[in-house]
Amino acid sequence: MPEIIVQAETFDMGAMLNRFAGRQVNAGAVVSFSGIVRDVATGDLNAMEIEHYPGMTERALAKIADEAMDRWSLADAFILHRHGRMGPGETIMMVATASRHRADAFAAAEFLMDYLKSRAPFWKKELTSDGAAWVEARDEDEDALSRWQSGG
Amino acid sequence: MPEIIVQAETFDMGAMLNRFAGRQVNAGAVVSFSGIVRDVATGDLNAMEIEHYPGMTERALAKIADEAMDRWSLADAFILHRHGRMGPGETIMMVATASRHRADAFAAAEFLMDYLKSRAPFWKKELTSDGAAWVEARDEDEDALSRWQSGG
Amino acid sequence: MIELRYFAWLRERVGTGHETVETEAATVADLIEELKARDEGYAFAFSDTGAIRAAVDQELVAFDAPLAGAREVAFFPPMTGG
Amino acid sequence: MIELRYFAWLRERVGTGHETVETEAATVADLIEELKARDEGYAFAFSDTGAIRAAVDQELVAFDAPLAGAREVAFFPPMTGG
Repeated sequence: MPEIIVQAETFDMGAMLNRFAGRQVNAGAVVSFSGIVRDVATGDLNAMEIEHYPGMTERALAKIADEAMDRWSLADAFILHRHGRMGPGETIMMVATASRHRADAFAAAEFLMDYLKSRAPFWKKELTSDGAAWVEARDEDEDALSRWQSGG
Repeated sequence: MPEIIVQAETFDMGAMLNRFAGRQVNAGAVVSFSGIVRDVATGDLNAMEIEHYPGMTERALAKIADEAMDRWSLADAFILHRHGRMGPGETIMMVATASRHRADAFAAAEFLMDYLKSRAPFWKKELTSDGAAWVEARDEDEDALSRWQSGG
Repeated sequence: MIELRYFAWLRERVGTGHETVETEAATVADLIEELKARDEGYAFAFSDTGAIRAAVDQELVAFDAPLAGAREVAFFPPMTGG
Repeated sequence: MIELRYFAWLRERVGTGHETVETEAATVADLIEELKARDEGYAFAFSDTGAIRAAVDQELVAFDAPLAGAREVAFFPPMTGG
């Protein structure tokens, strides 16, 4: 049963990785992805604000995680995503997967990220000294989904 | 400059992940892989012993990490591998990669694992109630390398 | 009675995050046309439907999705999480 | 004088982890033949060369690699780290 957490609070990615790995009994391979607020090209990011759709967010993430559990031989999966305001260097989100086989753990983690990027209802806004701007969806994020659609 | 650690001592994968992510200034994507001693099919693994080739081990790991830095747009890479005796549930090794782009961080981490499995001088021995047995290399681990050889 | 929800720049352009409407619209596309006909603010907000996604009862849908039985319809730009 | 090193089951079969040899062998393959000719223990250890890998001065090499100038040659089974 995948664990899904949606929260405004900061979290400790290392503590979360230990917590996730620590509950695996027989899965030797654990993969994690962490997303960190990085500065924008102009170098003056003050903060990032993430809006989400309470209710749908949790449903969408659970659906994505269930789909990963069905597609690969996974022992467990974990998704944590923050919303609200966060500063440069703060951790935005994290996914983790556990499997007996490293290829499954890697593929499932990448699948979770690709789907989460374009199918979970989060919207990022960057606050710089020039003002606030919504982050635009990138074509390559939509393209990333296509490879999972012709057999994982 | 990738960091390579070869040690007999246990380590805390979460603390290592935080340490690695914490030193990234401008890479928003961090991927980690951790390998944990899992029980064998017969369910009676007492311990695992890992022999290595001091000197060559560090050279081989540094070479693999440098290759990953060349192939992908990576900000940083990290490999830690233990040797000696360890019990079920203990962490054997870990790799981590950081990039501005998640696809690069994922691909490089998987590349590090595939190369490390078959090209770094470590040998595993499983100690069960039936005695000790060297783990045999798996054809699929050798096969995993081939995909990196026709363009990353 | 359908609850409408708006997110991100669509929310900012519409000027509210949610409202309740009476509608006879059969599909999401029909509902969008109804909203655009309301005033210039809505017409502007929904002017580029290629940049808008819709969810019915918290499931992503295509614009030809029927509204029969729907309680909540949401409109928003392409998602940018992760 | 070349330092030989053996690892894992090859070390166990040979009975030692390292030894120093005088050799005129031109290649790794020649050196293996020399070792196999020594006694039944070595012949057994090196009987399945498909299951053996070699490194010269800590770099993996093919069996036709020359030994000119080599200080250290290592033999071992396929690696199983990670």
